[in-house]
Parts: sequence; C-alpha cells; structure tokens
Amino acid sequence: MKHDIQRYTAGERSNHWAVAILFVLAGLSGLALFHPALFWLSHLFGGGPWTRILHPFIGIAMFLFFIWLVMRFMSHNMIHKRDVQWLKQAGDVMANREGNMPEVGRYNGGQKLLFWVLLVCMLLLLVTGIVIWREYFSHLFGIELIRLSVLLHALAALVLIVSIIVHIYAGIWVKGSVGAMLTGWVSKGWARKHHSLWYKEVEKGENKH
Amino acid sequence: MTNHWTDIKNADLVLIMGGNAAEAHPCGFKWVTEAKAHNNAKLIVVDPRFTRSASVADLYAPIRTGSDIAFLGGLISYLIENDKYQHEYVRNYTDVSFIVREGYDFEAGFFSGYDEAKRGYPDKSGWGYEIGEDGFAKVDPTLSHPRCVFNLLKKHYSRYTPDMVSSICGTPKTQMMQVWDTIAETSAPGKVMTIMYALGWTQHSTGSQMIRAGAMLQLLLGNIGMPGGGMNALRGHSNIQGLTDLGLLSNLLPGYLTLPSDAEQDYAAYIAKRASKPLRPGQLSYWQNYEKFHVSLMKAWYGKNVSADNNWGYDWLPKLDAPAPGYDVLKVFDMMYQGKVNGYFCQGFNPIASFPNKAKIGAALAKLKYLVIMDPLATETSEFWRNVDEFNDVNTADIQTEVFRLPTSCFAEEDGSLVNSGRWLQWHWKGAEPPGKARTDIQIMAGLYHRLRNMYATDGGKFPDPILNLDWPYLQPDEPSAEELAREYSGKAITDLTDPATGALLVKGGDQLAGFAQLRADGSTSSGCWLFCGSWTQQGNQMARRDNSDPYGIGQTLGWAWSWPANRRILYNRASADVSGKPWQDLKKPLVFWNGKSWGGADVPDFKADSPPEAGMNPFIMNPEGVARFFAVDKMAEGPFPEHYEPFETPIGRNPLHPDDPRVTSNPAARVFKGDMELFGSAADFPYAATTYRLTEHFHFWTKHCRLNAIVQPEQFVEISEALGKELGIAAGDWVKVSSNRGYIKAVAVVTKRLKPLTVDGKTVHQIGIPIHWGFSGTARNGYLTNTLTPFVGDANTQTPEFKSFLVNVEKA
Amino acid sequence: MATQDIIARSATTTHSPSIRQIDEVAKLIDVSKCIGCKACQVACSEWNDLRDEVGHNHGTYESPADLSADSWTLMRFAEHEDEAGKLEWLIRKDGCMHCAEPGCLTACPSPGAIVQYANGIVDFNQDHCIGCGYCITGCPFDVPRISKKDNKAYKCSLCSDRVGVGQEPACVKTCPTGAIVFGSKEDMKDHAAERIVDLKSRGYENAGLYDPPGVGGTHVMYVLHHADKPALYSGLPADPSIDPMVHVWKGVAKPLGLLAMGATALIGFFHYLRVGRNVVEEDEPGAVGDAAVHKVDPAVHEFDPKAPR
Amino acid sequence: MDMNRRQFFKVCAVGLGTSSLAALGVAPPNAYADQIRHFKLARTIETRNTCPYCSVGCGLIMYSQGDAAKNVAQNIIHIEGDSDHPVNRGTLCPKGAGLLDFVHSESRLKVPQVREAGSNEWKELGWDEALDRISKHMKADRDANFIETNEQGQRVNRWLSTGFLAASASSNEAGYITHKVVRSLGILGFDNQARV
Repeated sequence: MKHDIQRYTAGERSNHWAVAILFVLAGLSGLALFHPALFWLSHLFGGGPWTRILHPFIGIAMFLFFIWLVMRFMSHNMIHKRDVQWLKQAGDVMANREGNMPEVGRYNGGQKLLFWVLLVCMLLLLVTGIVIWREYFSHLFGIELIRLSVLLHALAALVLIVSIIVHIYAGIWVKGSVGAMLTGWVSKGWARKHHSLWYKEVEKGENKH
Repeated sequence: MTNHWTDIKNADLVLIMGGNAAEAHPCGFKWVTEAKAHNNAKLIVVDPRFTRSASVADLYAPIRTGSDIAFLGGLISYLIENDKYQHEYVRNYTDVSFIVREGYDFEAGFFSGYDEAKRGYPDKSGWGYEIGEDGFAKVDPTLSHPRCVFNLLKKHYSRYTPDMVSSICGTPKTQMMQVWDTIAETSAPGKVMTIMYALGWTQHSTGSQMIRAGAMLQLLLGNIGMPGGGMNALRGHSNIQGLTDLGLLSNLLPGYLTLPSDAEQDYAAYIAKRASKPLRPGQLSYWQNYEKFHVSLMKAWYGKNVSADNNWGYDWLPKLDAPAPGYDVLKVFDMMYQGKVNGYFCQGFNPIASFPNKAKIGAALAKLKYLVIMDPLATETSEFWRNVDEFNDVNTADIQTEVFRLPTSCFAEEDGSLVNSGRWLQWHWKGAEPPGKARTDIQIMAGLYHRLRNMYATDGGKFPDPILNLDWPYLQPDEPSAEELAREYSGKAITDLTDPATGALLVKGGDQLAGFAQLRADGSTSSGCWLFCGSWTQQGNQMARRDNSDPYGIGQTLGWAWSWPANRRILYNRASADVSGKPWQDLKKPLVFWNGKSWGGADVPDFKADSPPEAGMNPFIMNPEGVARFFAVDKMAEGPFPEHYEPFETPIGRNPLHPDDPRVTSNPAARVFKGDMELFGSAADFPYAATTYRLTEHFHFWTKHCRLNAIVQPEQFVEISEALGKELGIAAGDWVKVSSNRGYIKAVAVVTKRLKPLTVDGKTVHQIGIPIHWGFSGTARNGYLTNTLTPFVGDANTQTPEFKSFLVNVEKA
Repeated sequence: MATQDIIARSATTTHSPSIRQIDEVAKLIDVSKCIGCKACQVACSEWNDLRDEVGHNHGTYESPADLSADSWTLMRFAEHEDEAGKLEWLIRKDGCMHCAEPGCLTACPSPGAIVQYANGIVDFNQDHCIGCGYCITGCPFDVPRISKKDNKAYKCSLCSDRVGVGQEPACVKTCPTGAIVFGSKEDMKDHAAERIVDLKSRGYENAGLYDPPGVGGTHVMYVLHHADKPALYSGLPADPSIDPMVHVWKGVAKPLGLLAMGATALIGFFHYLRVGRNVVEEDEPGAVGDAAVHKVDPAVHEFDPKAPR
Repeated sequence: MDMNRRQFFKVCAVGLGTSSLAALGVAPPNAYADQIRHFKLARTIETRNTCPYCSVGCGLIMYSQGDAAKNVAQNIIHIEGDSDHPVNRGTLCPKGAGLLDFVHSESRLKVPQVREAGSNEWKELGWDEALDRISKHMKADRDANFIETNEQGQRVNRWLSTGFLAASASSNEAGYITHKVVRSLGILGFDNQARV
C-alpha cells in the first residue's frame, strides 16, 4: 500500500498495540479461568496460580493504556447523525456496497460504536475486577456484590472479546487497515474510500500550506 | 462421687447445681445427654449464670451466688410438708428416728455452744444422740419424739418458706416451684435423681454445709446408693481424688486415716477414738478396723523398723496443734505472710494463681528463703518475682527468695495410675521421653530424700529417726518404679497369713493381698493405703484391666480398671434394695440384691456379703449408726444442720433469716485471719456480686500454655448482664475494670442475656461472672490473675476459699 | 479417598470415574445436644495440623472470630429469647456442609482443585488450587477461606483422610455429648428422626432436620429445635441454593460465551469467504497526487516521511 | 500486515483446530487427585494413657512416631480418645483434644534452674547441684525450726517452717512417695489441690 497519508503516529500505534497485546494476555488468562476447556491456556502464564496472579495486573495495565488511547481518540468518536445513518446502512458495508453510504469522518459509525462499547466494557471489567480480586479487595465487599461482579465481569469480557473479534476481522477484511495501524500510513485512495470526510479535511489542511 | 460417670445414664432426673458439668466435665456430661436421650431423663440446672449446662437443660432457674443452702433447705421443708419423700428409705436407712440430746438447740442463728471470742463451737456436747444404758443410741421409730432427728429437721427448715427462699436466692418463685415440683417427683421409690456438683458448692464459706444439704435432699428422696442417683462431686483435677485418698492433705494420712493431735500422746487412745463401736445393735461400723489400716500403713512406710514395741512408730508421726484441718494452705500462707515460713515446695501447683488475694500470696512468697517449683510448665508462681507490668507489678530486686525450678515429666511421659471422680484407679503408660533434662516427680522426691538421709546419717541433726528409718526397698533407689510403689500402697503379706479359726494358709508371706479385709493389726501385713488395697493383687495390676463388658447393661463395668473400695462402683449400694433385699427398681435396674444366700448383682455389694436382710444390718456400714445422718452430730464446724449464712461479702448486707444480728450474717464459725476481715468490701463500695469459674475451653492455668486452647479462648473477659451493661454504658467488647477491696483486673466485657439481675431481699442484685484462666505467662494473651479479687477466707470445715461469692465494682476501663 | 471414588471434579466437563458404588456418608449435628464446648474445633485443628492465630475476645464466646484457612469449623453462639421470655442459647457448629450440589465445585475454574467423592465428601485439593476465591463466591454457606500464607482455599474435608481408611471425622469422634454423629446418610436421617421425636416430646414443636434440598441435600446435617427458623442459629440460611448469578456465570454463560466468540469468528470467516475482501480498487500508483508532507491531523505535528530520520 | 486469502484461511484453520482440540479435552494432562492427605497414623506406636486434666479420667491413645528402635526418639504426634473406655468412649473435650499442645508446649521446662535472691533471671543448674542446694536448705531449716515438744512438754515432732503443696495431676505413685517422704520429715503444712 502506498504511504500517502499518515493516519496514526508512532505514539498512537504503540499505544494501540500495547492495548492489543495486553488484551490478548488478559483475554487468554481470563478465558483460562472462564471455561474449563480453555484452562490449558493458564500454562502460557506459568500455571493456574500465576494466571490468577497475573490476570488482574494485566487487566489493570490494559485498562490504563486503553484510557490513554481513549483520551487520544475520544474527540474523533463523538457520534453524529451521519454515524447513525451509517450504522443503519451497515448491511451495505458488509456486502461491499459502499456507494450509498453517508460520508465518513475519521471513524465510521461502526468504529465509533466499538469505541464506546469497549470503553463501557473496560470500565465494567475494572470495577467488577476489583470487587472479585480476592487477594486484595474482595474482603471489602458483600457476597452478593461479588456474585454480581463475577457475572458482569464475564459478560463484559464476552462482549469485549466479541467486539474485538469483529474489530480484528474488520482490520483483516478492510485491506489497508492493519497496515495503517502497523505503519501509520494509508493511501489516498484508502482514505478517500473509507473516510472521505477525513480525507477532505486532511487535504484541506494540506492546501492551507 | 458416690456413683460414677457412666452410671449417670441411669438417672431419671439430673440436678446440676453448684457446678457446670457441661463446661468443666464435658465427657462426663455425655452421660447426662445419654440419660436424656435413652432414659427419658430431664435435666435441671440451678446456677447464677445460664451456663452451657443450662443451654441443654429442660429447666433452668437462676440463683444468687452463695444462697444454695436456702434453696435446698426450702426444698427439704417443701418435701417434708408435702409428704414428698421416700418413706421406707428414710425410716430405715437414715437417722430420722434417733433422739438428740437435750443440750441441742438452735436459736437466732446459733446452735448451742457458740463461743464468740473463738468464732466457733468449742463445746459441741449437745450435738449428739441420747445414749441408752446399753451403750446404743436411743431411737423412736414412730418419729413422734419431739427431739428425734426428723422433728428437729422439720422444725429447722420450717423457716425456709418459699417466699423466704425466693427472697434470699433471688430465684423467681414460679421457676423455683417448677424445679421443686420436678425434683419432688423422684421421691417415688424407683425414681431416681442424681446431683452433680463441684466447686460451685465447695468454694463458699458455707461450702461443706451446702453439700450436706444436697446429700440430705438425696436421702429424703431415697436416691443414695441407687443406680442413677447419689451425691456426685465432680472433682476438679485428674488425680485430686487419688491424692486425697492418699491423704496428701494437712491433717490426713492415706485412706482417710487422720494425724494425731498434740493431746493424743497415747497410741491406744488414738486408735480407740477412731475405731468407733456400733451405735446400734447389729451394725458393722467398719471403722472398727482402723488399727489394721494404720499398722499396715506404718509397716509400708517403715518396714522392719516399726513393731508393737515402738507403737508402730507412732512418735514418728507429726502431731497437730491447730484445729482441723490443721495447717491448711490458707493458714500456711498466712504464716508465710507473717514471715514464719522459710521454705516452700510447689509440686505441679501454682498457688499465686490458685489462692485468694494474689497480693497477699505474692507478698508471702517474697518472704520465703527458698521456693522449689516442680512442674512441667513455666508457672506464674515460679516467676512471682518477675515484674510483668500491671499483671504482676513487683520490685524484683527486693525479693530475696531463692527460687529453684525443676522440670518434670508430664502424663505422657510416665507410667502410673490416676483416680477419677468415680473412684476408678486407671493405669497409664509412658509414650515418650520427657523433654530436655526433665525428670519424674518420683525421681526428684527420691533424689531429695537420699540427700537428706545421707546428711542426717553422717552429720546428725534434729530428730533424724523417721528419716533414717523410712523403708526404701526399691530396686533402683534413685528411681523407684511406678509398679513397685503401686504394689506397696496396695499391700502385701509380710509373713504367711493364716485363718485364725482353721489355721489354713490364706496368703503366703510376700504375696500381694487381695483386699483390705486381709489387713491385720499385728504387723503381718503392709499396705500404704488401705482403701487401695486390692488394686495390685497377686494376679497383677488390677488398675490396668481393660474389660469394658457391662453384663447388666447399666454401665457398671466391673472389669474396667479398679475402683475403691474393693472394686465397688456405687457406694452404699445396699440401699438400692429395700429392707427385704429386693431392688427398688426390680426389673429396670437391679444393682445389688439379696439372692437368698448372699448379696450380689451388677456391682460389688457395699455390705457384709453374707448378712441376710433379716439380720437388720443397715446400708451405711462406715457409720457407727449403720444409717445415714441428717443430723451431723459433731462432725461439722457450724452445726448439725446446714443453715444459710451470707457470703462474707454480701450484696444485701444482712442475713434475711436473722436480719437483726450481724454476728450471724455470715458463717459464725468460719476462720478469719487478722487483717483479712478489714479487706472485706461492702456493698456500698462494691455493689455487685461476683463469682469466678472455669470455662470449658481451658483447664485452670495450664491450657493457656497450649496453643490450641489459647486459640479457642484467647483473651480474658468478664460477663455482665445486658441490664447492667446498659446502666453502666458498657457494650460487648468494651474493656472494663473490675475491682474488689483487694485489687483490680481489666478485661473485655461479654454483655449477655445469660445473666439477669435478681431481686434479693427487696433489692436488685447484679451478678458478675469472672472466668479464671488468664495470667502473666503462656501462649494465650496475658491477663490478670482473677484471684487478685477474691477474699482470703475459707469454708469453716475444709478451709476451701470463698472464690464463688464476693463483691466487686465494675467500670468502663 | 482414591481416584475411583471421585464422582465430580471442578472445571471438568467430562464424567469422572464412578465405578465404585459406596454409601453416602453424613455428619449429623444435633444442635439440641451441643454444649458449644469447641472440642470439635480443637480436634479438627489438631488432626489437620492447623494452628490459627491467638486472637482477641470480641465480647462473645465465639473464638476465633470467624472461619479461616486455619480454622475449618467454628462454634457460633446466639442468645435467643422467645415470646415467653425463655432464654435459649443456640449454639451451632459452622463449617462445610458437603452439599450434594456444591457451589464451590461449580464455581471453581481449576480442574481437580475441588472434587466430590462418591460418599458425598467435597474436598479441596490445594495442589490444584489457584487461589482465585471463586469457591467462596459459589458457596451458599460462606465456608471456604483463602489462606493468607499460601493463597490456597481451605475448608473442612470431613476428614477425608480418616474416612478413607474407615474412621469417622475427628470432630465426630471427639464430641463429648454425642451432638455430632456420623454414619451412612440413611442412618443419620433415622437417627435424626428419633431425636426429633424426643425434642417434640420436650415441647419443641418445630424440631426438624436441616438437609436443604436447594443444594441437593447436604452431607452435614443439623437437627434443629426450631427448624422453621434456621436463621436463629447465627444466620443459617433457610433455603440455601447456588446463587442464580453463579448459576448463570458457571452455567449458560460458559458455553454461550464460547459459542458467541466462536460464532463471531466464524461469521467473519464466512463473510470473508462469501463477500471477499474490501480493497481500494483505485489505489494504484499515481492515482492521487503526491504531497511531500501530509498533515495527518489538525492537532498533530507535521511529518516528512522522506526526510532522513 | 497484509494477509491474502490463502494466508487468512490458514490462520483460521490452525486457530479453529487448536481451540476445538482443547475444547474436546486434549489439553495438557491434569493429574487426578489421589489422596489429598495421607492418613498420618498408619504405622505409629499407640500408647494408652489417661487425660491429665479433669477427673472424668478419659482414656487416651497417644500416637508416637518411630517404631521404638534403638536409634529413634519416640515423638508423640497425635492424641485422641480411647474408644474402649467406658466413660469417654473415644470422646475428648476441647482440653483433652488439645493435649498434643500440652506435651509440646513452648512453656515446657527442660532444665533445672535457679533464680538467685534479688536476681531478674534464671540460671541453669545441673540436677545434682539443684538437689544438693535444695536439700541443704531443707536440712538447715529443719534443724533450726523442728519442734520436738510443745509448751506442755508433749512430744509433737513437727516441722512448720517449710511447707509442701502436692500436685493434683501427678500419679498415685508419685503422690504416695511424696507423702511418705514429706511426713517422715515432720511437715504439716502439706496439701494438694483438693484444698482449694
């Protein structure tokens, strides 16, 4: 792909991939504790006790990096009317029929939705995670709250993981996306096709030179 | 115990009063739960506190500490007035028909013969029976003589009306009557109540009389000698019974033989006084054999060195000048406090924790030249000189006592026997070596004895005779074995014993004796404790027997260990059968009965086995009367009938029975030392009635050294009622300061519904519960010795301290 | 207890060996006979070589203050006055109930850290325990405790080591008053029935057996004088069961969660297969004019990719 | 990262394969629990004893480690009730159940010691030295204060300036020999726990 426009700086990319790596670790360690069929994943972390020890710390780290990411991208993820419209026509996107889609800014409606879903999940995971963090915090909470928390933690994680699978697939499916997050650059064509408004903005800014 | 633990399962009713069996004796208490579960028995608990025993009781009644004689006296009166007593039993097996001398009187709280200056009854001449010309006591079987025991008894307790009793005890009348009615049901022949008591009765200035009152109640109901009945002293320590049987008390010799007094310079008179002749025709009066027991003891101690020529070493026995019980611990510690004692030995004993008024005990110990501790554990007494802040605030440098601390083995590290409260001598075996250089008590005593004997032999000294003449036949003189000592106290024939009538050989010289019936007064037998005679026979160690079979199914396991006397499990068991020899409970629980030729049954008869019922011998064979006594004659210090006196520290300040005479507010015959009377507090300064006790999690001051027990009851506490807690603003978990006129302790407050204020003599009385188990050494958290608070006064007969009733103040710490 | 006696195993989806047919055992605690002496507590700690801390008195007879990794059973004391003002001291031995449907085992994520034997004992295997505390979350009786020393969960094992060689649990053997008895579950129910008859004859009309069906019954049962009000006994739950949230979490959530994740991935796969990739067709060289420098974002710095770094 | 179609399918196949295998249980092997705790008394030596606390006199069995061979110091590792005993029938109260911690209490005394007059510490002694010193104290006190006759000239042969408290948990044999020795010395201030 041609490196025409820089979409992500090195800082942003590092931040993203830090979150991504931590997500994979938290996800794998969490899944190990979630379903017996995946308990073998605990071996990746040095066994069950290490998985139990590491998972919450990984989670905290993921959350912190994620929040940093949120602060970077929050302003681009405010949902506008056109995003709602975009979401309504998401089926066309899936079918690779993008002709009638509303114009897309730096992020499309799906991406924005993902952004907010992730944020909610992350917050939920953090709060419930602390409640069920037996070693340091659980003794502060009542058993009913702990029970609610384990359930919410699992559900939030499920939503998060599913969302991330969608996110990853979207990256794989939409050629150039992964490259954008790896190299930071996209081609003009890519930008024009997927984020026309943003492309225009970039172009406009360039013309000001 | 007249009976024993397993036998409690035969009870129809269990009265726990003056004790807390569930907490202090949980495994024995099992037989109460068994009686409830499988004999449909009921359990009554009468206690100042709603204890763990009360938690499983059918009936609970609160009582003010120290008022038990009033409760029992009232009950005795109630039974007589309502004709709820076992007529046949009472008439035939007790002294109700005996006629009391004219000199006997009871007036305004005093029995006849009181001497105020001496605080006692030096003249007990009126306290006896009228003796006829035949030398026997006079009786009136019709019970119509105004001075027969029955009428005196009835008269004495007629003052104990339900209202009076309720007012003294604070027990609400409805609850009291419920208890009395339930107890009265056991007056039916064959219905049996057992009484389980312990230090809740013993540790009062009127303790002995409380117990007598309990025994009298049992006689009225016909419950003594019965399976599932009896007067059962639960006893405190594993071998307190054995050491008492072996006479390790200030005025005793083994087997309840007694030391002579100064006046008893003549050996024959000494024996004659103790070998009582029967007071009624046909009675056994077993103490007639006293000399056989005494001579056999002296032979066991002094061997060849005593004979009829030297009165069996009579002069080698120390003579007592103090009135019984002689030099008891309170007296010795008072002497010590006055600087009259130089040396003291504590063998497995922790007096600074166990005796009243810790300040006085500590000050007394500090006046000793030398103190010797033999103990497996580091006791407070061994470190009475160490400053442990408020817990033991002493000036170490000022204490000039040399303290020796000798490590001893514990139960697990030695062979030997212990006597439980059911009088069973049970043998135990060593399982490991003692830690470090610890030695057995036997080794230590042998080591001391040999050193003394050598010094007296080589250097001479004061009256060395008994030391040099002591028989020491042990194969390893430095370490006599438990087996050798057991054989010695059980007894052997020194020369061949032959039947005086037939000349037949009964026991070969040198053989072990089969029982105390074989003892002789001519020096041909030796037995270190006649009561234990037969515990190690020629057949071997009877105490080690392990046959637990129970052929009659009523828990008399005659093949398990060995019980004194003569392997009998229930004392006075002849009384379990009626006059004709037929059991009161024929089918259900036949214990001992006449089979036409001899007495027999589930137990060894406590009787002359071949004396037929028609011979008229009565069941209480140790008494010269042959029957049990309601009237204690001259045996008790403060009177022949128990009378209620207030504790020395009374929350109501007067005796409601004798409200106008302060001389009979408290026991007029109890000994009070100079200086101690002044330390008694009054209700004005110390308004609350306190009582001390054990908890089930701990054993005295031992288990605070055991981690497992420290975990389950870690820290000192006191118990107060919710009402008092509210009054004083004290909540559960707060620290409180409890003070008496002798000192203070600080502890956590347990505020509970289980203690309730009582209305006594028109006043509200709050009771404070103070467990005893903490001190300034061990694994549990340090605490104050509870006996910092308790008064230095004892029961008039036994001098057992009044730990159960005293006054305190409580404030938030 | 041996491998062949295990009928259920935490975090294991397949069947456990169940070849051996052995009787279910039960411990019956007759609260009406219990004097709260704590012999069971001491015997438990002695047998299991546990020594808890020497704590404090908190104004009650209860000590230690709570169950812990070093205290597997605890006497709980409650003072209760009935309407007539009659005081009852209700003392209950607290500890693992050995549920037939154990919440701890359901919740445990570590295979084999919690096992259930055919005789009904639910046992923790600390070798497999990872210390997550999910067992606490799952337990309807608040019994398991995590050790502060080793972060493993502990609780009463019903002395599986003793029972395994034919003995009774240590607490049962020691109980002075016979308030704790042990035998086959059937015999214990018979014994309880006798006790209930006795208690009813003594005026406890609501005496009954506590063998809560909500957890499939338990292998530690109580005889209560007030079976209608178990909460009187220091909060014994009236109708315990595994909490619905735990049920969802360790029930449907597990397969559905995996399914959802798998399905999402599969949908992606088939989408890719059927719809194909999303490419920028016109994105060929020279299609768009080259600017040497691009403004990436108004807020961000300028960057010249051609400049030497 | 640019993945072509083939690569994508390859990744998917591997991922699906491994996770399905895992889900089917082909995970790293987990050892099944055998015995979580082994029965600890299998070959201990059993010794019968009697509980030294209260006077119910419960039967005990003490289990000690070692088989009494010459080279072994038997160590008591567990104590429980004797089921044959007619009274306790195997049961023990909280005190009896904790006896192991009495036998091994950190407060157990191990060597003879003396605290000299005014001192604030214990000093270890040999047994001979300890018993020599004590017996010399005894003889000096007895010789100085023994009363052979009272004021009336009656022979009384008593020694009041040294007293002796006997144990309440020592065996009959220890009690008997103690009584024998103490009375032969003329001591009257002699009691045991039964007094209190």
